[in-house]
Amino acid sequence: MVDFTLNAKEQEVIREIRREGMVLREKYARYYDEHEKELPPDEFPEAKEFAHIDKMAADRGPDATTPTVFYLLMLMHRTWGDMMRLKVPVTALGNASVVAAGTDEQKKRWAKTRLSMANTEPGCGSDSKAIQTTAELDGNEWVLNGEKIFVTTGIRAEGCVVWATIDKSAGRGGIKAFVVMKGTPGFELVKKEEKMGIRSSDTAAFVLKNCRVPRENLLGMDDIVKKGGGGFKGLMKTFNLTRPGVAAMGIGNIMACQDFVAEAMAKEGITVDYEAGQHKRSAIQQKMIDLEAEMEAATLCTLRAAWLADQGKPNNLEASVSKQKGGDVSRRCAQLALEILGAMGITHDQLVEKWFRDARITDIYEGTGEIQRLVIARELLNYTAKELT
Amino acid sequence: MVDFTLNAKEQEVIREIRREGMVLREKYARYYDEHEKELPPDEFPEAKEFAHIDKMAADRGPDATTPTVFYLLMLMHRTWGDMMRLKVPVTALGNASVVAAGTDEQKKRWAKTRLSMANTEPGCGSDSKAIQTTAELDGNEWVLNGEKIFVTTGIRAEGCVVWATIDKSAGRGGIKAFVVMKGTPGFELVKKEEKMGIRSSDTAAFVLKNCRVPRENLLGMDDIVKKGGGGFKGLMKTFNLTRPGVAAMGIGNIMACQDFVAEAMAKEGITVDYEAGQHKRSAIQQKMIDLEAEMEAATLCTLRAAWLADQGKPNNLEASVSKQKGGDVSRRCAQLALEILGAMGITHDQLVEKWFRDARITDIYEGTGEIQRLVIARELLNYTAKELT
Amino acid sequence: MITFELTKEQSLIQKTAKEFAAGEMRQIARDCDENDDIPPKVLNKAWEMGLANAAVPEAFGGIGMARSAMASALICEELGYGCASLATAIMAPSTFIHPLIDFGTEDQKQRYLPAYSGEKFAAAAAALHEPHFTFDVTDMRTVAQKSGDHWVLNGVKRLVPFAQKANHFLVLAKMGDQTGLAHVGAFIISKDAKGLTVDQEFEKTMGLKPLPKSKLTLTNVNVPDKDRLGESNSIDGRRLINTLRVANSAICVGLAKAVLDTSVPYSKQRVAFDAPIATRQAIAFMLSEMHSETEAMRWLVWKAASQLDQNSDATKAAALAQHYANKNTVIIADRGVQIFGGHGYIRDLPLEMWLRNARTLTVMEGVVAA
Amino acid sequence: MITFELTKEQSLIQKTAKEFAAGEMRQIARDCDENDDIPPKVLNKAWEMGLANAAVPEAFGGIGMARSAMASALICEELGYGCASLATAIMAPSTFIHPLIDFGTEDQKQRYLPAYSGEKFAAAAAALHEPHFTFDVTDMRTVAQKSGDHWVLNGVKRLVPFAQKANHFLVLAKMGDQTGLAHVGAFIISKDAKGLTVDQEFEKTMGLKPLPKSKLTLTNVNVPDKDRLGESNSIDGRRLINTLRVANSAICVGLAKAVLDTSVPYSKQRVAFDAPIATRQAIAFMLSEMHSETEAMRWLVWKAASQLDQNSDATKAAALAQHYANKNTVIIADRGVQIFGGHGYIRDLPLEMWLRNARTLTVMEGVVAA
Repeated sequence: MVDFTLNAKEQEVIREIRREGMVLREKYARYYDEHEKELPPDEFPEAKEFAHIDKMAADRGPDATTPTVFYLLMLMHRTWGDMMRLKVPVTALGNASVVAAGTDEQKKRWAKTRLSMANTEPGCGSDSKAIQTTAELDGNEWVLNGEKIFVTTGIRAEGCVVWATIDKSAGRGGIKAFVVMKGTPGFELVKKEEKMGIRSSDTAAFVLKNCRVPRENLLGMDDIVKKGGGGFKGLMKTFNLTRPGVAAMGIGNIMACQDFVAEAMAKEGITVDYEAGQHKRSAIQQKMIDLEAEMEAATLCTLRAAWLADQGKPNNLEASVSKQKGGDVSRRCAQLALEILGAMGITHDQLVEKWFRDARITDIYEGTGEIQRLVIARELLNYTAKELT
Repeated sequence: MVDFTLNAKEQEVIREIRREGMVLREKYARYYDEHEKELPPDEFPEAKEFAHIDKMAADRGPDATTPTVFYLLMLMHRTWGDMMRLKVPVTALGNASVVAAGTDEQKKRWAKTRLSMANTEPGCGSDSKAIQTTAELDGNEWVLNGEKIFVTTGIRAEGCVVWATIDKSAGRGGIKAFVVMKGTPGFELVKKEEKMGIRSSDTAAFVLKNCRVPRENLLGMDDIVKKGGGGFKGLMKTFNLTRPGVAAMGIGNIMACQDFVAEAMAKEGITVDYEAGQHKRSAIQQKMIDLEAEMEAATLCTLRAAWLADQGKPNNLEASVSKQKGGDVSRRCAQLALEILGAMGITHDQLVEKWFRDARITDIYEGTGEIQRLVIARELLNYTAKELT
Repeated sequence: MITFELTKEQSLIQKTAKEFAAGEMRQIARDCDENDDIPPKVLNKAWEMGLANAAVPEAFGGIGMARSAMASALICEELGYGCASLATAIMAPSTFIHPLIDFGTEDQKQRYLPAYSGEKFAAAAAALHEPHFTFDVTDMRTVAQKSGDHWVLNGVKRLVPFAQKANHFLVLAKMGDQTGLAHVGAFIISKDAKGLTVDQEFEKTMGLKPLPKSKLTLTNVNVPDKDRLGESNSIDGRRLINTLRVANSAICVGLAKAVLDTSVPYSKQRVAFDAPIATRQAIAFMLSEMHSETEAMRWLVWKAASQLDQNSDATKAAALAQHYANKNTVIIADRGVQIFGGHGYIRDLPLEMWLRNARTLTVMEGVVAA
Repeated sequence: MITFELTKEQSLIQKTAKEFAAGEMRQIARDCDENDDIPPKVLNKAWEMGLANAAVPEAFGGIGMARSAMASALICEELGYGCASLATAIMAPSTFIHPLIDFGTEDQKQRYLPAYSGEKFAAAAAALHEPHFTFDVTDMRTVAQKSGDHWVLNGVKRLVPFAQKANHFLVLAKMGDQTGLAHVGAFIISKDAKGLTVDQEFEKTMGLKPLPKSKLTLTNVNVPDKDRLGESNSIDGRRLINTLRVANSAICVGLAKAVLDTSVPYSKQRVAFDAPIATRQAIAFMLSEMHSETEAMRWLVWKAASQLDQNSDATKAAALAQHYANKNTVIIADRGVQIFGGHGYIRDLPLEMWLRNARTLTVMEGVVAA
């Protein structure tokens, strides 16, 4: 039976996550925004006090929400107050690539090594097949040359999964993934990227100059070259898993904006009247309703995508819907929050201006809103990527 | 010096046009909306009382607004209250084609004959080059075959300029215009189109079945076939002149909506406060400001396109901007008016619901909003139609 | 437990309504719109299937299906997909029946419900709207004043569905000078009550044309307290209005889905500038957003409906659902017209009708459907 | 006579400001933003050219250019095109100077204007904003109470430009309990007035970062009536605020145009999926709308400015211009970031800065520029 309530244990989990959020928000959100050259710890010391949350979440009783749905809900609340307050996972995006495209031996070898993923280049973003970084086999080593930007966790990771082409004429089929460890000669960190928001997230730019890695560092090993293809699909699979997650993080950020605005309104004695008609509502109350409805819409679309996954049903369409809505809402609702707050919203007195800056990434990374719309339209129209670009 | 005021004589012209509008609005607007099978007269009897307006408009003093700007301003106010209250001109769109593409002899011959224009077909709208109607020369006659829809003034016109291809393989170059008089065998009226709005406008659908017209009825005569091209460019020229005019008509319609809403608000004791901040304004007052700002934006863009024409400056870009804004505003502001009025706006007690239906055509005919955006983007990017479709 | 899973019974209801919409509604919708009329056959058939009145308890001659806002939402979406005008007509009696089931005293149910469990469509309706654009359900101008053991009602109601055929009206009124949804009063008034005038003219509207609507004038209408809904038990005005809002929003979802499902094949087939228009991003992105918003609207409706069924206060959820559904349905219907261009504007195809219906439905704020 | 024609003098002013923006502003904008600082050189150079103070009459040592809202609008657009942060800084003193020219008594002009006709940038500013989000200029919480021949001011002002350097402030306050723009009072207060505290911390903001801003606290500040702007002649509070609103909107136009002009060449050059992104309708339509809205914004600003220059009541025109400019500038700046994707989000390129500036400028409701 359709239901949108949580049981008592689940409510407790969310409450604890929010309590943790309040602590971390006050203590670190502004600090690491203003000190972007410092690398925040993998885990904030205070997080230990909340180590019980994962245990609580693991045992939610017989009437529990299905795992992916609940995971996404937790993720929303875990980004509340600061998109960056999440414990940085020991494994990163690059590890997901290893899992998706590596051999069993490779999976084992790099299981505990934090690997970032280097996909984007100065000249290619969403269009991964346009990768210009090359890899040539020279004896028992691959020689990599190229530039990589926007490498998430690129500073703290021990190594990096670098996507490169072994045959430009082969297009997508020629693109393969290579594990490159820090310290490999020719693998140079250019800089930590300076961004509008999510400043505590370490994003790196690299160059590869005749960077030599062992032949076995090609994900999927030589087999993948012989069989052709494989590598690029692995990359796509990585993206498939992340869209609703990215949406959830964006939504959590907006929830923080909404809570802040509601509190600010309450302080001025303003409550939103959901009963009365529009001519009795002030313009800012109407904006608040707009904000809340949009936020709720994105939330429900994201949970729906997760629910389908829990039912073992395909959710490629719904994953893109959730990411599209998550991106839209991150742009639009953060704007609405600042419109309501006026000049007092854009000062550093509060965090709303930071949340606005952080929010803006949601519609860009892991596939822009435009890419999501293409994916959705292709599914609706039953078009291939070639038929609808 | 930049100025947006009218001199006393000009203000008087506009006042008279509005006074006429009030009379015609009350008397005919609803009637011809509800009796679409009747053909309204070319001119309403009451219009005679206002025949002095044109004379007044011709003599506006030494500090007069330039002619095209003032003409468009008059057009806005002449559609106020009912987009269809305009005197139907003796000449119609087809005549404009004759002027644009005909020989001197042809211009003279059809100067006093009202000619509609048949361009659109069931399978082609904005993409005029995809015309399927064919014309073949057989002795001294052209034989036309095809279907035409959305022919404005198609019922009342004495004849019709029919666009047809004489050579499908030639694309645009093969498209020519033919004058087909009513009563020509094989030229059959299928029906008067039944539309959402502008119901008193007579829009016809025709079929041409082996319809034979004299060789001299080809606009531009045989020369145009020999030289190649020409015909299609004439068609495009026709459209070039009409975009700001169509925008002006749409804006006039929205002015009527705005005036109605302002009156309705005043009756309930509501005035819009332009001074105070948003938290003191009700949601509907905010909507009214939105409506008024949008309407003003479209008005100024339209007058600007006209002003450039009066300065002898190119205005292809600005003409499309005006039509795009006119179309946007016709959709958005009519919606806003109904949102403000709620359930009382959608009844036949008032005309707002009709204006909403009438308004909707503005973003469709004479080039949809999408076509205008393409034109604007091509100008900005310096792209050809082929580079940006 | 958060879940989007329908019960078996709900899936069955959904399927039944879907089949009815496909088989009985779409093909007559245009004629109904042009003629401002609905064939009694379709109303009777919907009635037979219990789409509007299945929740009348067996004790009063009904089918006795459990009252459920979710079930209503599923029915409303499917009927809205078939035709929003017909949907509002078919569901109109439920705006009388459902509040009676939800809040009526045993005596009231006994006296009024049996008339709505017969085999033929029986007209009844709630009377909500008033003739001023600042109409606000929390502060209506139709006022009920207590006078001894009865109430005296004065006011004007507009756009009352089936007013000329209805045997009973549920007149919503302000109780004295109490504002707010919680204090909305509802009065059962029969068509021949003294002081009640049913205007014999049909009110013409831009959309939902075939739904017959008329004006009611109440001049010192005396209503005994036993005909006040709930009698001495106060009713939950919030719940009553929220129920109407959610059902209205559910019809919106169906309407939006109809526009999308019609626009997709058309844009694949319609060629302009040498390619199907669906291959252009301008059109493809519109379709994509139309899909996302339709989905989002549905989940907002489901959330509000499930809260109603759980007896939670659904005021906020219903307001968000209605705000979002109203806004997006109009945008979607408007885009449908644009995608079809000139063909969207003429009355040969349903697009222009759907836009008129969308625009009308979304200002009727709960006057239709429950 | 409706005309969009600039006078020769206006065209010259426009050209001068454009050249200044191209030559002096764009290249230092990012450094200023990162360092929260502005090189005095650029302020002095703008000052020398009279961009903020050309309207100081010759009698008080100034250039004596006619006061004109149109001229200010042209300057503001061009400076906004160069860099909105620097534009607001350069124009900040005019929020003191222009009201003084417009409404000051001869005595007030004599006493205060000469200090602003020197060769070097002289800081002064209007103090408008207050530390609560429901701030409303028609009903401020900083209140001036009459007491004999002087006024007593109490309140807190936020985001006052150049507060730490300014010699004079024009403090806007509510006059007793009178609400409405017409009754806005303006008081000339020198930096060392008793009861005035200038917070020594710079207020950090998301955008317009390099513009130095601080808090003022007024505790029983006594202001003689001769330092009330206009003294016994009441000032036109509407005109004062409308002037600020129009100038703010003009900076928006320039900012929007900068985003567009930067996005066009980028989208022609940036290739994705084998073609320049400008050849995709999604991008091309964004550019097209960015252009249309920038144009529309400009004409709305011009209309309001011309009304001010004609001494008409420009309240409505200024409100519409500001509403439209604020809304669309943010949309345009946001789209600029989206077109550039990841490159829009990093601080190597100006897009993210322009979005921050747009978002900040548009909530400052006339605190900057005049």
